[in-house]
Amino acid sequence: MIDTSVNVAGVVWKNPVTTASGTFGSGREFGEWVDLNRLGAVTVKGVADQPWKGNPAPRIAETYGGMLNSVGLQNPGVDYFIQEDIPFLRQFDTKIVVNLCGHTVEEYCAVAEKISEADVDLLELNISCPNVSAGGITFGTDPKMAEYVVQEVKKYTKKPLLVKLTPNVTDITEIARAVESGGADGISLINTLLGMRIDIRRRQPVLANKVGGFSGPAIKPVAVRMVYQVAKVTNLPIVGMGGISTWEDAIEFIMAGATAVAVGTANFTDPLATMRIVSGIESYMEKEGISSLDEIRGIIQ
Amino acid sequence: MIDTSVNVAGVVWKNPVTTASGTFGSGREFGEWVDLNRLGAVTVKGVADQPWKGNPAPRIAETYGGMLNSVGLQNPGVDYFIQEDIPFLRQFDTKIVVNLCGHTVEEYCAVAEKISEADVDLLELNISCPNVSAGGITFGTDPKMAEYVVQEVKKYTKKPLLVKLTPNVTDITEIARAVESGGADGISLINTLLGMRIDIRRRQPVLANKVGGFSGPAIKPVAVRMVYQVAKVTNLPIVGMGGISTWEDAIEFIMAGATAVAVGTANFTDPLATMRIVSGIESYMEKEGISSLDEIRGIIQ
Amino acid sequence: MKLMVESTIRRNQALTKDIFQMDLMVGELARMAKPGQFLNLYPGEGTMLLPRPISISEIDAEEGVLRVIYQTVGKGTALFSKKKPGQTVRVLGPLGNGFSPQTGAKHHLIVGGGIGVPPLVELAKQLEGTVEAYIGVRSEPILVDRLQELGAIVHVATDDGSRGFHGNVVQMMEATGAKGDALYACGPKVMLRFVTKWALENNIRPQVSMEERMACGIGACVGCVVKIKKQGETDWQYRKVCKDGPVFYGDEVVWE
Amino acid sequence: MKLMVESTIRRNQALTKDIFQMDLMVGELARMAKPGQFLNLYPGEGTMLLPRPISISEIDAEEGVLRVIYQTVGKGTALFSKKKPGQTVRVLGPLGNGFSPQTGAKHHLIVGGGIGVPPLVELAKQLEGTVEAYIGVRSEPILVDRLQELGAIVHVATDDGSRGFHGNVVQMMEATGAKGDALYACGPKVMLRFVTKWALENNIRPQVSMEERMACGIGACVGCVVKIKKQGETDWQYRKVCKDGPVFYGDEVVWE
Ligand SMILES: Cc1cc2nc3c(=O)[nH]c(=O)nc-3n(C[C@H](O)[C@H](O)[C@H](O)COP(=O)(O)OP(=O)(O)OC[C@H]3O[C@@H](n4cnc5c(N)ncnc54)[C@H](O)[C@@H]3O)c2cc1C
Ligand SMILES: Cc1cc2nc3c(=O)[nH]c(=O)nc-3n(C[C@H](O)[C@H](O)[C@H](O)COP(=O)(O)OP(=O)(O)OC[C@H]3O[C@@H](n4cnc5c(N)ncnc54)[C@H](O)[C@@H]3O)c2cc1C
Ligand SMILES: Cc1cc2nc3c(=O)[nH]c(=O)nc-3n(C[C@H](O)[C@H](O)[C@H](O)COP(=O)(O)O)c2cc1C
Ligand SMILES: Cc1cc2nc3c(=O)[nH]c(=O)nc-3n(C[C@H](O)[C@H](O)[C@H](O)COP(=O)(O)O)c2cc1C
Ligand code: FES
Ligand code: FES
Repeated sequence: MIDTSVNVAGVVWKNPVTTASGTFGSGREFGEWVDLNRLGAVTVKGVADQPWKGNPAPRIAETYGGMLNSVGLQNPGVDYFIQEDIPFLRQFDTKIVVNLCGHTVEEYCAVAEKISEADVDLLELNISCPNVSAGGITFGTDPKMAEYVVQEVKKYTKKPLLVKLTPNVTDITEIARAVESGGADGISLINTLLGMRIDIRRRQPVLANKVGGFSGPAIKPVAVRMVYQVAKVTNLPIVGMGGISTWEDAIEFIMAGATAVAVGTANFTDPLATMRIVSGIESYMEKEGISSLDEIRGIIQ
Repeated sequence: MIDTSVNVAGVVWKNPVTTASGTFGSGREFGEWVDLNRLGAVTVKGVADQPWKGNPAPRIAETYGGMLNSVGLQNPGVDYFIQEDIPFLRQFDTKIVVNLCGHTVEEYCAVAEKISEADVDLLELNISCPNVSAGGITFGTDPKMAEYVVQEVKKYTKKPLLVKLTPNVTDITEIARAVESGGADGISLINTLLGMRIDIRRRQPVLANKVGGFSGPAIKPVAVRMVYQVAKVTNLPIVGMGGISTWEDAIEFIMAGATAVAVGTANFTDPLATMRIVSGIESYMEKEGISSLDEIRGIIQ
Repeated sequence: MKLMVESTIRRNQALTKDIFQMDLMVGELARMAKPGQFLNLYPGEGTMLLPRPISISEIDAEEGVLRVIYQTVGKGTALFSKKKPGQTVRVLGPLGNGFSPQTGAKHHLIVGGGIGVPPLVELAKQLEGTVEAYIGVRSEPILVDRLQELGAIVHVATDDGSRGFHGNVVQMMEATGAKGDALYACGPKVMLRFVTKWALENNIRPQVSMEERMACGIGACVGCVVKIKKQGETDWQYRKVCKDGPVFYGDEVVWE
Repeated sequence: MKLMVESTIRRNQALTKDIFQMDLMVGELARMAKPGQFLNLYPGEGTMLLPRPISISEIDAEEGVLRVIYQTVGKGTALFSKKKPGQTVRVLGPLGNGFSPQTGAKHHLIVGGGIGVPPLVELAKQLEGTVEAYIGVRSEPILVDRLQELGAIVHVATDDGSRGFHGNVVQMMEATGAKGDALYACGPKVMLRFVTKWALENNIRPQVSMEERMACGIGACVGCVVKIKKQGETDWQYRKVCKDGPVFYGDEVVWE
């Protein structure tokens, strides 16, 4: 008998697979083929206190084994989300993780407070948003700022709080420790790397925003390394992501120390990727006689 | 008439294409098929003051569109290099760039001093080496240390000094400015990202050293972005690299602001990659009526 | 409803040196398709992660076949062009909203630029009333015969003057005094902008099919946006080409 | 001298369910090859960047053909196994040093484990004097007939006892009292280690063919190292399998 369930910051998921924020909408679009009941959790696109317009198009570029996006966290705001998306998602037997963004500490707190009243299971604080009060650099690149924003947000919510880290830092373990001491209940990583692509015919960047978030299988080695490093320095559960497109990738993250995994860009390459990964993990566990993922989690010394 | 030549820190290369350190040996092995006379420069594997043993094997792992290495800068030392490799390379009409490594500031200075007596054209200071006096973190991740090591090395050499930056930092422009103010004559970037791959069957990292340097086409978007960012904040010539495997890639780096480009991992995928890229750049310039690469360098605003 | 199908290729042939016509056996999916909708074609090759959005050119609901016409501009379309009949390609569709035949209109104008012509073919087939097609290409028009077969009057403009009107499609419409009571257009953004201007001046509310770089193609990633204002409003918002479009009313698009 | 060749496949057939034999038309390159050398086979597919090192199993210098025998263990070998005769694969070689037939030796022992047997076939062909082959496999031996055809006496050991000696190859050599005055081995590292021990105890200086993960295959990247000490020395250095090897003297290898 295998038990695929995992405990993420006190919330039990039926299996370790969720979706990476921003790649799965609120599940509605994929719900036409993906059985949402088969997912451990659905992590929805980032929402902010107020609607965000996002960046100009083109927002998408393909790279070698990866992609860039500069969506710029366009979202219709938390009120819309609560009204439209939660009732839809609650029809399914899956946990709901809400990704939160803000330009200032106040905005983060505001959205956290509002969403805490709603029927959701976990919050995921995206600290890679541009911090307007600090001239656009992200909260997630400075340990002090990262700790501070987590501390403040915790005052406004009783929901378990995952903090999602950006990989564009010199020392990811420093940031991880900072958010742990700020009171995070778990860590999601990695968000996108910062990348750029130039269209040499047009002599212009492919993205209107010039640079964008780099994701997909290409970045997996960076993600696995960071999950491994962070797992060694914190006791918090980790939701690992970055290039996961097969069940083998998912197991790789779990062996590196992740409690759960999120599938992002792979949803574009194969809209059924999450289903393949869930089934793949199940049959792997059966074949290898692994009754619980605890047996292999963080097995890499 | 096209003129492919470029001026890298006062040294004129016949074309902008060199090899990335560590991927081309000292040119001897590739010289069996590659016409070394066709290269703007040959950048040789890193040498240190004394021989380095390097890391245990396995040292190589393949990833999705990329690879990891943990060679650990194994090298036979600068004396051997001066005796064996320089006379070989000098037979060819190409510039010689020598990549230097060290565990301490003293080691860097020692190797720089020795090599400066030799008949080479440019030095490339690899500041991604583990700094033993700072507990193994690299010189290249701390702006103050980066500036200091460049300042010191400059005292021991009159050769033009390129400084090769690691991409594993929060803000590459900060490091670039630091080495510029330390006296660098040019900047090479990027060195490898830090990555990891796990063999889930063996439940072990693929590399004996666990983590390794991540290179190849997969990382190109990060490299282009960093070259672009650095070109905007310094006036130093940049040797751009990271995933270049076609002439289009090379032009992309030049449009981002690079003066020259280095081909690394692509030498493994196709030992004739450098030749394809040199010819490709030539025919591109002819077709587009570009007489000098100055016309397109840094054309991206 | 959208379907994901491992579709077998029935035909894949060159129309010009870089434009190919491919017939895809997609079963039921064909019955769900409308003119102006598109498909995600998945390259299914490791370094290419994203599906390629390609418009439906013709629908054979009975046979369960969709025809697409595509230009080889990069790696993905090059890959498709090398596929042989009998091989398969993964397809998701039908995607987007498609054109809405304007109720009450008698004389329809369809305006296509370059590789924007294909989606207008099925539309021409389904429109009731007369159809007049204005086609602008650089030099070599495609699908003229096919549109004529379907009963459309076809006008061709070429940039190089090698055939038909010498100039762009809007100049041709002005020069020939085009008239109609509905207009549907697909082509480069700059063309759509001038077609919209022309249409509004001629009291027609144009339907224009927009293009933008996409990741998901189904409305989940918010990648493929255009600026849209609601009629009469001044503020705009980014709407998704893949889900809210690709067809928008020209007067709602913020052209810039 | 090494050559880079776009080689046409003459044959590619399964020997067992996961072991394939492929004959590569490589022209001149074949004339330069020695037993124990290897080739870089380039997958030539976007997500796989590195060449796959595969040993030369047999050499037909006249026809310009090299035979390789490989096991499908991952993406690259799986790709090769699907290639059809007439298709091509890019090949670089011959690489590495190869075995050196021991001068003066009369009775040669060749010892192979699993997929380490293939490179010994050409060696068996070229050795002068008698050849005795000791082969260890998990369960299903390959190339026994071929080695016998070439005049070798062949002993088989299987881990599961399903055929020949029940146990590993060194146990078999001990049990059967193997004797010879030269020894050449290829197989898993642990086997090579025990074969070395056996050989040295029997006053033979063994030649062992090592394996390590490679990037360039030509000595440029310093990726593929093993610890080697010179005879009589205690300090070791990392030497390259692809250039200084793959064949080393067993007593020089630091086994760990
Ligand atoms: C709704 C819609 C319908 C379309 N219908 C057709 C059609 O019927 N016939 C046709 O020939 N083309 C059509 N296109 C354009 C077509 O999608 C691109 O030409 C194609 O994706 C290029 O892929 P590639 O791999 O050959 O090019 P590459 O340049 O290698 O593609 C790289 C990436 O950029 C994207 N991309 C490149 N060009 C475009 C473009 N013009 N629009 C959107 N994405 C692009 C690709 O999808 C891919 O993600 C349509 C586009 C959209 C958005
Ligand atoms: C000198 C030498 C000679 C060899 N001769 C043979 C032979 O004759 N027949 C045979 O079946 N195999 C041989 N091998 C092993 C063969 O190289 C690997 O099985 C093969 O590279 C696996 O590739 P893959 O893409 O199928 O596996 P993957 O696991 O997908 O390969 C991923 C990466 O790891 C490398 N790799 C994986 N396994 C090995 C291995 N065991 N040794 C070295 N690199 C590995 C691959 O080259 C590639 O870079 C030899 C290896 C060496 C070093
Ligand atoms: C189109 C797109 C939109 C994204 N939007 C968000 C977001 O709103 N909030 C967030 O925290 N991460 C966002 N991400 C990052 C992903 O959640 C994920 O961390 C990253 O893409 C790495 O995973 P992957 O390689 O599997 O895609 C987005 C990624 C993509 C590709
Ligand atoms: C096997 C290997 C060895 C390398 N050794 C060195 C080195 O000695 N010194 C150095 O500065 N960079 C070294 N590098 C980094 C490369 O020079 C280059 O910066 C990096 O690989 C990115 O370029 P690429 O993607 O084209 O390979 C090495 C890279 C590889 C793959
Ligand atoms: S392509 Fe994803 S929302 Fe349109
Ligand atoms: S594989 Fe590069 S040195 Fe051996």
